[in-house]
Amino acid sequence: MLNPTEAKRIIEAALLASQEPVSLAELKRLFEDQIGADTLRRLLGELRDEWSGRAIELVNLAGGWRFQTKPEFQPFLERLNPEKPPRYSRAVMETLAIIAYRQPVSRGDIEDIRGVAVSAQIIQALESRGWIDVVGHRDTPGRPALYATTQAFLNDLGLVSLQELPPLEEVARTLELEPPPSPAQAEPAQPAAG
Amino acid sequence: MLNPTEAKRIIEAALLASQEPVSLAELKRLFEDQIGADTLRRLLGELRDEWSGRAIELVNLAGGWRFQTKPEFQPFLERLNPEKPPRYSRAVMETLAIIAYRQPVSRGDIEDIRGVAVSAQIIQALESRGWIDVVGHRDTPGRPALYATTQAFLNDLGLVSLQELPPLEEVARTLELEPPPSPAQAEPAQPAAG
Amino acid sequence: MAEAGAAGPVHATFVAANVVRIYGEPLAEMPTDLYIPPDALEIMLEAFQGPLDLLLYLIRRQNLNILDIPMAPLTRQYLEYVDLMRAKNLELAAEYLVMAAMLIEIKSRMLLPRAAAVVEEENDPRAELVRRLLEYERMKLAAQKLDELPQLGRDLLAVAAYVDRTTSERLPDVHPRDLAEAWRSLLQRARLHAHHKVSREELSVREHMSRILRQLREHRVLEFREMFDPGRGVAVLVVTLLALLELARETLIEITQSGSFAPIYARIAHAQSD
Repeated sequence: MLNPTEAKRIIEAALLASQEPVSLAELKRLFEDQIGADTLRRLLGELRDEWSGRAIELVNLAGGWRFQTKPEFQPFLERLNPEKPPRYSRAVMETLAIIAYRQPVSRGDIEDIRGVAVSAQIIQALESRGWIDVVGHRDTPGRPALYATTQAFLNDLGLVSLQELPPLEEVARTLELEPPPSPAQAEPAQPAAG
Repeated sequence: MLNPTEAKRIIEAALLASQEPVSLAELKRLFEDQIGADTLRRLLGELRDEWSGRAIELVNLAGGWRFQTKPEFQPFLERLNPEKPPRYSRAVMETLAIIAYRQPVSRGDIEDIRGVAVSAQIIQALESRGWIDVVGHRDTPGRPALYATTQAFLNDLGLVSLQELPPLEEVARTLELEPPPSPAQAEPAQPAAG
Repeated sequence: MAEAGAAGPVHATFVAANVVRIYGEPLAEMPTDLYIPPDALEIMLEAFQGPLDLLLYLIRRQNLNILDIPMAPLTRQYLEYVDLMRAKNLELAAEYLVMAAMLIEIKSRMLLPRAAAVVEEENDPRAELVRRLLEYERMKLAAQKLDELPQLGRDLLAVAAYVDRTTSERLPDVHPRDLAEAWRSLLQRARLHAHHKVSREELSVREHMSRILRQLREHRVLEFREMFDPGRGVAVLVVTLLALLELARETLIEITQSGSFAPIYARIAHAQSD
């Protein structure tokens, strides 16, 4: 008969070697049903406590018990297997650019500038990222929400203020749309994008 | 900066989370190259010692470091997964041995040594296991493929390099006990040669 | 000879897989002499990897020095097996016939009288056979040793703690220049005009417009004075004023004053209807 420490070592090995959560019934099979469910639960509890100080924890899920990495160590582990960072679609990036440079803007404003409809998913993606929020409503029929960028947006892009966004004068110049702005034009002489 | 205990916990988590061996270079990446190879090796040694009393051990393989279950606990773990992986036939193992010890070899070379035809299935079994691959072609008619063993072969058999293969010398020595027959003895030695 | 004993278990190990039966009774070990009951022959042949393996077995069983193979009895025994195979109509692998021919050739050459001076080790007709047997035996034993090494999946398992990625879903990184790029592509596509040109100064006004709207959303009504922070310098005061004026012009806020010199209040337009 195994002593509790040996049994714990075997449970530990079985759980670490398994890709899927291991149920209590399976763990009993490990010992050919010689160890009861109560004892197993106690051993699992002890094992969980023993592991508490480590970067991997033993958790009890619906499907059974599983060793898994603690979320706070995820950033380290990601360095090992760097996933290719996902990219936002052009639609999302343009919407974000319009909100950043023209805020506060309504969805209608964005659609006017982009020339196409802006889907709810795009707005939602940026809202759930915490990069934009509704700062008011325009006093027009339907009272459309007005979006602006948030502090989190500035933080995540490493900016202190919106003024640090790349200036767009050069953009206009390269496109030869208009002459470079003179210093006298410092005031926002432009009428707002309606 | 991380203290050694924290670093060890992170190394441990990274190794426990990876099924494949993790190389020293990858472990360095874990800490954005802030921890040197010598320190890492020391921490790995400590980690290996810390785990020595358990059913799982930390081993150094060709591809790096890996946590794996100790073979003596396999009888327990097999109860969880009753499907045993198929044992390779003698033909497969002899073919593997010839490739391991005599690499790079062609299928013809293997047939010469074994004295029988080597079926495509045998080669295919070893290739699909990832233990052998084609490393080139011999510059003779038909340009036969030359096979060699892979790093996965070393990893799966717990070896750091081909030099750790079981030595062949021993076999040769037991066979070279007596000098080759002298010409004078050649005939009388075979009285039954009728 | 020591190696004969060592070779014994080799066969026992490999043969254990297919149990040899004689008259229905399982045969635990390989026959200890050269006589193999005809019933067992077929299964026994399956246990051999080929003629070299069979030859090696015959030599080992007779406790012969492999370097001093007596060709005559060996050839005779070998041919007996080939006869048996033929009598039993067993599918005879070509390799066995080739080996038989080779043995007969060696035997005949050794029977020929030779001038002693000419005979050297490499001229020994058995040399090539011995070389092949030795190499095969070496690989056969190596295969056995390889098979004894702990094997991943068979004797041990790699650990694989679950990596919890759900909490850290990788989100796209955006660099400020990506935004400029997005704006550039907008311009290119839409051929936008002057009113879409954005300067740093206008951006700062726009930033304050958002800030004021946030403040008002929280406080509903603010006194004009509360919206200015003199500590941040004249430039910020100016920009804040411009932002308030722009917000009023876009009717996003209402600015009210009950009389001259009375406090000025700002509130979100129609906030009371919310």
